Amino acid sequence: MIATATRPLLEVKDLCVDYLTDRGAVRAVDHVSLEVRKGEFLGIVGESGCGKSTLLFAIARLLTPPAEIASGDIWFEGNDLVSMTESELRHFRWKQYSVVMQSAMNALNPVMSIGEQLRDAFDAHQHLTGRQVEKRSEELMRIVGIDPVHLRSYPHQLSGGMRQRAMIAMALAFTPELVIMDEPTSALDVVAQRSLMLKIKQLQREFGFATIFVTHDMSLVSHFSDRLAVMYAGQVVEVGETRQVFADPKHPYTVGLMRSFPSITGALQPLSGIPGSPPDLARPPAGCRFHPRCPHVMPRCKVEEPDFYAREADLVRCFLFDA
Amino acid sequence: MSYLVRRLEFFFITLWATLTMNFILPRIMPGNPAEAMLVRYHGRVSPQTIKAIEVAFGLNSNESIFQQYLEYLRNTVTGNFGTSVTFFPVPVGDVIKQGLPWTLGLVGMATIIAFALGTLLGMLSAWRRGGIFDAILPPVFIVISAFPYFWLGLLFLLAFALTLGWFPLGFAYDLTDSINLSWSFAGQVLWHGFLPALTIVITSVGGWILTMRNTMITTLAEDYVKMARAKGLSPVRIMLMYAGRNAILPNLTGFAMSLGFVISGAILVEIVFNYPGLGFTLLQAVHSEDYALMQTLFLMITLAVLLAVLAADVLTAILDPRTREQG
Amino acid sequence: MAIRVVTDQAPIQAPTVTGRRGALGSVARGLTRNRKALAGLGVFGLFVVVAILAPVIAPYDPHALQFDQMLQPSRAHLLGTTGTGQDIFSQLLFGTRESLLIALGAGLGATLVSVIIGVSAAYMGGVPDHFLNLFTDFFLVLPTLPLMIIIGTYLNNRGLVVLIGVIVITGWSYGARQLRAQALSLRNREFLEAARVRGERSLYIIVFEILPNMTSLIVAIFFGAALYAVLAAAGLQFIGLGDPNSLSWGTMLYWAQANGALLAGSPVWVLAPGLCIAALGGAFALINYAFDEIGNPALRPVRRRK
Amino acid sequence: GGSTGNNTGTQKSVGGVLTIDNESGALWQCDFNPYNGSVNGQSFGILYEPLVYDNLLNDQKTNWLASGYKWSADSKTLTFTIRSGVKWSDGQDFSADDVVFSFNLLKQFPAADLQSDWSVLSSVTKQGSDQVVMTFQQAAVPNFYQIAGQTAIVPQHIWSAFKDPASQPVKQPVGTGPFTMSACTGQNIAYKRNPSYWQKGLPYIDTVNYPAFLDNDPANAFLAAGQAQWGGQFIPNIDTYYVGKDPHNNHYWFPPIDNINVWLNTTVAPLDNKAVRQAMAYGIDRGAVSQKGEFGYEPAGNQTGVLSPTFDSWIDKGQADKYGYKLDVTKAQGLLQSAGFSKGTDGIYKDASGKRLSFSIINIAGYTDWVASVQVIQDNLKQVGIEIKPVNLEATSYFDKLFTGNFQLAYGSVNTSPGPSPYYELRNSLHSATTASIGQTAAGDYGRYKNPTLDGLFDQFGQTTDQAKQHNLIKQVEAIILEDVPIIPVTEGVAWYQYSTKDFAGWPTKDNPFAAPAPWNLPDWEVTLLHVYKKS
Amino acid sequence: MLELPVRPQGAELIRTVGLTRHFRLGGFLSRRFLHAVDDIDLSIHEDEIVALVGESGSGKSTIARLIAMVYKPTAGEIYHRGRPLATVRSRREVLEYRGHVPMVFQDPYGSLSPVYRVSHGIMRALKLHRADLSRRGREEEAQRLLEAVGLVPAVDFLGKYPYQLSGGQRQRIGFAQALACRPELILADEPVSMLDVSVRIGVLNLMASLRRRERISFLYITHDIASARYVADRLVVMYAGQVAESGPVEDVLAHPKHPYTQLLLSAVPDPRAPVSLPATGEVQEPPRVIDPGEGCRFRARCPYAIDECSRVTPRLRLLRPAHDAACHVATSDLVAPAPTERTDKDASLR
Ligand SMILES: Nc1ncnc2c1ncn2[C@@H]1O[C@H](COP(=O)(O)OP(=O)(O)OP(=O)(O)O)[C@@H](O)[C@H]1O
Ligand SMILES: Nc1ncnc2c1ncn2[C@@H]1O[C@H](COP(=O)(O)OP(=O)(O)OP(=O)(O)O)[C@@H](O)[C@H]1O
Ligand SMILES: [Mg+2]
Ligand SMILES: [Mg+2]
Repeated sequence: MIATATRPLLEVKDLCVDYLTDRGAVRAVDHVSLEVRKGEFLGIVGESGCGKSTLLFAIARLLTPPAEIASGDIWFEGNDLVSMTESELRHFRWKQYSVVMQSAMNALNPVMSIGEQLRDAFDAHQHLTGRQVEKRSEELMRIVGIDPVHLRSYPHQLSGGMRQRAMIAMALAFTPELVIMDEPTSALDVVAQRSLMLKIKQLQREFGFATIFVTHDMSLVSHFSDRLAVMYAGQVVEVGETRQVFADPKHPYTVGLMRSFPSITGALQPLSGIPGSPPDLARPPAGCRFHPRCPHVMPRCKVEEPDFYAREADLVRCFLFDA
Repeated sequence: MSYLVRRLEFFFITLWATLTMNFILPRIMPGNPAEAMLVRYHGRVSPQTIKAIEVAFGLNSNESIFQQYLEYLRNTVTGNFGTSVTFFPVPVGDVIKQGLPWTLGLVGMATIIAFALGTLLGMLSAWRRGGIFDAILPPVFIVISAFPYFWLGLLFLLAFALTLGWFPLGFAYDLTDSINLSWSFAGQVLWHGFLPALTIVITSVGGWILTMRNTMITTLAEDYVKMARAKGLSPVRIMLMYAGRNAILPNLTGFAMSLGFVISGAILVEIVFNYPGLGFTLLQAVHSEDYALMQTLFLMITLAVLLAVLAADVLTAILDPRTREQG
Repeated sequence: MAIRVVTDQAPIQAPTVTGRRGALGSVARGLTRNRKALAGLGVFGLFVVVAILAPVIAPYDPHALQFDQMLQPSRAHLLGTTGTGQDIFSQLLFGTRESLLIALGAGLGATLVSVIIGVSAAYMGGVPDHFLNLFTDFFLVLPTLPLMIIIGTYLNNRGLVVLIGVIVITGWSYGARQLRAQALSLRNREFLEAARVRGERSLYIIVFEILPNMTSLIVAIFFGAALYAVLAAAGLQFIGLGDPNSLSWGTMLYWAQANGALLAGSPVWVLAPGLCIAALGGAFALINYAFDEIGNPALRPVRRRK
Repeated sequence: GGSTGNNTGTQKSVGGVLTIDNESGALWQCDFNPYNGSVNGQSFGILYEPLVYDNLLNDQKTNWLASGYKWSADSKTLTFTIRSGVKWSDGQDFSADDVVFSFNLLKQFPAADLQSDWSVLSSVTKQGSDQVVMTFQQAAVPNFYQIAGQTAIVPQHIWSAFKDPASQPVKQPVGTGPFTMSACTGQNIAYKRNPSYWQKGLPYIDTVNYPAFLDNDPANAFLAAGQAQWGGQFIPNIDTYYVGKDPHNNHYWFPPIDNINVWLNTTVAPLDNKAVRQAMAYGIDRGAVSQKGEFGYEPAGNQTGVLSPTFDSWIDKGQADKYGYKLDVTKAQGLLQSAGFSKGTDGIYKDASGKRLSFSIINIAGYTDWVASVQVIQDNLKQVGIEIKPVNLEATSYFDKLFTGNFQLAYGSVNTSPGPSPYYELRNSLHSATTASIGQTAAGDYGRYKNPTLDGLFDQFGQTTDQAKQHNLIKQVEAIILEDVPIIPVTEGVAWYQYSTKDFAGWPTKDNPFAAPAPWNLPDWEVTLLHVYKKS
Repeated sequence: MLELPVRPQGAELIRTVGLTRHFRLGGFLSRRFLHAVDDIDLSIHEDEIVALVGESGSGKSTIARLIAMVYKPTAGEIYHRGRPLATVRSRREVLEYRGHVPMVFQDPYGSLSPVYRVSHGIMRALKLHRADLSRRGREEEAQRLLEAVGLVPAVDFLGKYPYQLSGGQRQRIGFAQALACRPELILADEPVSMLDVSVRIGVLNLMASLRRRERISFLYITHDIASARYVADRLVVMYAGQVAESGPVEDVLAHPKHPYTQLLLSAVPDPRAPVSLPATGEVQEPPRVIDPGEGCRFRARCPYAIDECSRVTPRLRLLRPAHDAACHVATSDLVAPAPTERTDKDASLR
């Protein structure tokens, strides 16, 4: 563990989330432990279906049936989010932490104007006059770089990038400590994506909130995140400084990932990717979940589940690093 | 506004098609109204008289069918629906005027109550997904909705009117009273309308519960509902403004369209409960081949449904900003 | 009349998980796994058995006028006798045949028409779609019972075929609309485009690529139409637009009503066929209800950890 | 004053609200035009009266608006003396002018002439101050019933302004009747006692309510629940349903008023064969049809064609017994065999060419009792070896087929008013003057039966006022019907009539048939309403 | 780097001339048209992989569909080995063409019918395009094809339903179907965009190997420039229904001439590139081209826009060997001495 002087803002311990289905429980998040420090940008990457969104929603306590937290703790500024009731959470939400979702088209209520949706958030937590709400809304819109006239617009009248910005404006309404983002840019094309990422980064520097940023785009986080967690089949397999992870990936899966995407610069080199395909979470392989695809598989990998092992500043879930 | 323009197109085309069908259908029916009149007169009219009546009706007109069609369209537009054979010599307009308020009142109120109730129950049922309420209510009402209207009406009549005597045996208000604006009269109307309305509500509420429940469940899974929860909004506000408002939108037009079905059912209810509405009049018009009355009734009913659809469309346009601009 | 709710919502998607036996197999599996569907199928199956075995289990000839009139239920006449001295129980058993025939016949007919119109509208797109859609909506808003009465009288024939025909004419539009919506959503699915690019003919694509993917919806529409047919036929027969000499539950109700059975102290005569209609209708409604869950997994009952 | 048979001396108080219970099948249109066939049931009698009341059940004639009448010797002129002292309900005096006006109005507007008075009349004129002379194209004694008994007299001072009396809506009726219309809504008409009615002291009842019932069932329920006192419709299982509810006070009486027949199209082979017709007449169990099809309420008919018991005095019992038409399978089969038919393997007889004795029978689908009756007939004839296939039609196409002769067998009655003696119905059913060739509309005699002897008998009847001679003529008619079987009367249509003696007395009964008792017997219902009084 | 190795070109398979496709917006009475593809000249040669990149909605798929004869062009013509497609009419000829130019789709989940075994599509393709094969022969051929795309044991795979396969496996089935037709050119419309990173590269490698082994050309549609670079020979950059730039991949990447290409390249995050976070200003959305007038469609977003850009639609100009761009502002390197090293991209602009 990376020891820090101050307590982390968010601490996730051994979190497990199950989907209860006809064919039994699917463990979509399996003993995940994470921490997020104040003002930090934590990237979480992993292939689709590896449980990233589930993890995020579990942290935000937004899971709905059939998903449910099976075990584990989530400590946020010293409060245990897991044991809180809905009504206790209500006062916590948005003021302390807010959420930005993948597709703003779906995350914004299509029948309410942006302004109304902002007002809803204010009304739920603060007693402000109409005038105050308006002023604050306009201010927020300017912060994220949208003309405040769009407060009166409905979501469908805005472009994808503007919607995402409006979402971010909403998320910053109370300048929370933590903003949780689930692939906020994946619906945008590269140019818009780039512009939005820059904005997020700039706002983060300005307001000092911490961010959990989920994506499956390795390249994207490489430039923006401070620390990186790599997920595979419901588990975090490697956590570390982004720079470090990219420069020297340790888990065989991470190594494979690094070899999976071509680049537009540098020499052209043949890439191999990772043979095989990600496991079905309803029937995960025994032992290490990566072992069927792992080039370094050992007999022990097939029966035993690896734990986290520290190597340099990183944590790796692989027996290769079991000292 | 192209959404409303398209709906208006639908409105007028349907109206025109109905008018035309109205014109064609009775004309290809066998028999003629004078013969039909015999039935009305319990056969106690001499054939000579029938001949005379035929002439009086202008039935043996020898205008071309196209001329007749134009004439018909013109008359309809100017509100001249002709004379009823069944209720000779009463103008069709008067026959309809007499029954319309009752049918509209009964069917309209019952349908709106059913829709409102069903929507509310469906909403709650989806909101409390998996609760006892949700486990019992929808299936029970779904099964009830498969009951024949008229049969349920008969049972109610037997149980609550005939055996227990809680409700009257029929009519829209006390027999000897005349229509007036007083509380006691309003009370009578409610008392008389209760059983027929109950029949309609009970058999139609299930459909709304299910539709609303299903759309609501789909809506509840939407990100914006999750987002609303994340924002820490109060559950009531989420249920009504975020999930409910979006879930109800697609049902509005469906609701209006289904009015046609309800009106259809009302015919049977009116017969069972001896309720003085249009439904029964229509059946009679058909039996006596009363072209004019039949056409106008069918037109009225379709128009009522179409207007309701149009109203629902306008409401949808008001409630859903997306429809206002695009297609 | 049943209220059938029409929504503009995108309909349920084609099943994402398909069993080994292909389209129909998956529908069958979905049905047998759903408790509501099982209950519905059970009742439906019971009626089918009764219809087939009617001559074997019925104690008397349902047409024979040989008994005393309006007998109360007894050992000899489980449900009593009619106003003309026929055995009600035997009539009920034999009546199952025609009632089922109407339900299934009209259900099939309406489904067929809605498939043809709905799918071709969606597949053709453009102007034909616009008009077919208008046509469908037109039939959807027309008040059906009046229309049925008018058509029924016009045809001036009270035979079974006419009754079924009338129900089909007034009952196809709802399914067509649903099918069109789903076919539209399928239209842009890439496997159809793949088939087109592969060089398949349109008819092949419609019949072998689109339809199998809508099996679940088509079956659902069939049961919906059957439910509608049961109620519509009962309504028509009740007001005397059926063939009074035929033997079905609706006609039984008509006779019971004509004889004032309910008030004349023979409520069983009204109750029994009414209950059968309600039970068959309820069975179809349940199956239909279950299809919502089969087609849309999101609607399935939520499980809770014990 | 007219005697209305108030034979009891007890003082009858004036007052009470009586409710009529009669399926009208429609809401009231509040039109009180007695010359409009679809609404005259709400005005003729109670509001507008005839010249003479002629009891449908027994031909008892009571002077009404006429205080007397007289036939000329050749039965071609009829002179009425008009009653004086009668006032219209608006206070104006009633006079012979009104009578002349009314009849000439009908001449001018044939659509209003519901009884076809002018098919026999040639003129109606006033004579002196209070006499009206009617001349006829030919001897027309039986037409007295229509002209004097069934034609309403309307006030000239109001009706002379009407453009088309047949279709003129009359919202504020003015008549001479015992009641005036006081309020009308779609669901109820309220009639109030006319205090200046010409029969002093009458009526007893203060208010009559006439609700509109769309269908039989609610009407029956209403009656059974005691909410109405005077019913006029078919009630299934009436003994439990109605009488059982209050055995002491609830009563019914169903006097027969017409025949319900199997019409045989005599132009269709082998129905032109007398033996086949006779075999069929022997093959029908009229008692069973009456029991099963009509709950026994409509009694079995008899092959003389004369209603029993209504017109029992006209029946030639001897002859009827000689033929003894009742279910007799052997006799029926014997008749067929001797006529050259033989029984096929399917149990149905065929002629020499192998053509089966199989007929379709048209019927009205909406008349459930008829449909049931035909089922019984079908059952009966099957035993004999004749196949009957019911074709249940919409009323209009049924009539179309019936009138134009486009049928083999038909079930039903003749579509003209019954009259106070067997003459009316039998003439309309069998006189060749009422028939037409196939494809043309026949006014009666739908079976296209032609028999000059029979026609002659009817014609003679029309010329005589001598009762004995009339009876004799009808007996000859009966003989022909018995032998030739041009129609097969199966059951007898009745006047449905239920009444409650809980609050009201003075009802017509079997023993005191002072009027045809159904509320829809026009104008007899007026007479009933004049007799009935509230019990104190 | 003018002397970049330009692959020796084979015969021309497909050539489009002024290819245009418009879509009517709204009802059938509407007079508004969406210009999905406008005036495209494009050629694909034997044994060549052409990558078509551009943002969403720029008309990439529409081009593929036009070539695949799914849409009819509004204007312009497509030539297949010199023969205009408009003259390919009879069912036999159309089938033959379809056999030569099959298509592989983006969505491995959507492009296989869920109700049929995966063999269905392959067998149908064989039946339609390989009339010579018997039933038995078709089965053997299907197995061979699955082996060719790396699905072994082939027999097992043929009997499976799509839901039993992973995304990468499904996409390989898609390629096997295309191969069943004996193609000259496969139109691959974003064949990997919905695959997981770790499987994606395997499919790209499959394309490369098919070209190598079976000498099949590809039109590879993507918006991932890096993957285009990985497999393609030539790169065509589209913007708003038109070709902005086209040329040998490495040359375009090294010397982007069109400002849009430059913007695109600068936005691609590359973990292997040095981290720099230049604050690019506000970026507008790409336009939906509804009834456009004359003028460059990129001008609103272009930092270098000049007057002419709003008046005249730029045409493709040859600016470097085999490398053209449609920009009024970009300068040609053909006459001027080429920059010695890959340097500041703005250098190529005035
Ligand atoms: N309702 C559900 N029932 C059963 N399993 C589910 C359900 N929802 C998700 N899952 C499973 O949970 C796992 C994790 O899903 P999740 O959405 O968290 O993945 P993700 O990493 O966010 O993927 P993506 O990158 O596609 O967003 C998936 O394998 C999925 O199959
Ligand atoms: N059949 C169609 N009808 C109407 N518009 C269409 C149709 N097909 C494509 N379009 C429109 O044409 C434009 C170009 O679409 P196209 O699919 O070719 O883009 P693309 O570059 O493939 O985008 P993506 O990367 O999202 O696949 C889009 O605006 C699209 O909405
Ligand atoms: Mg996710
Ligand atoms: Mg595309």
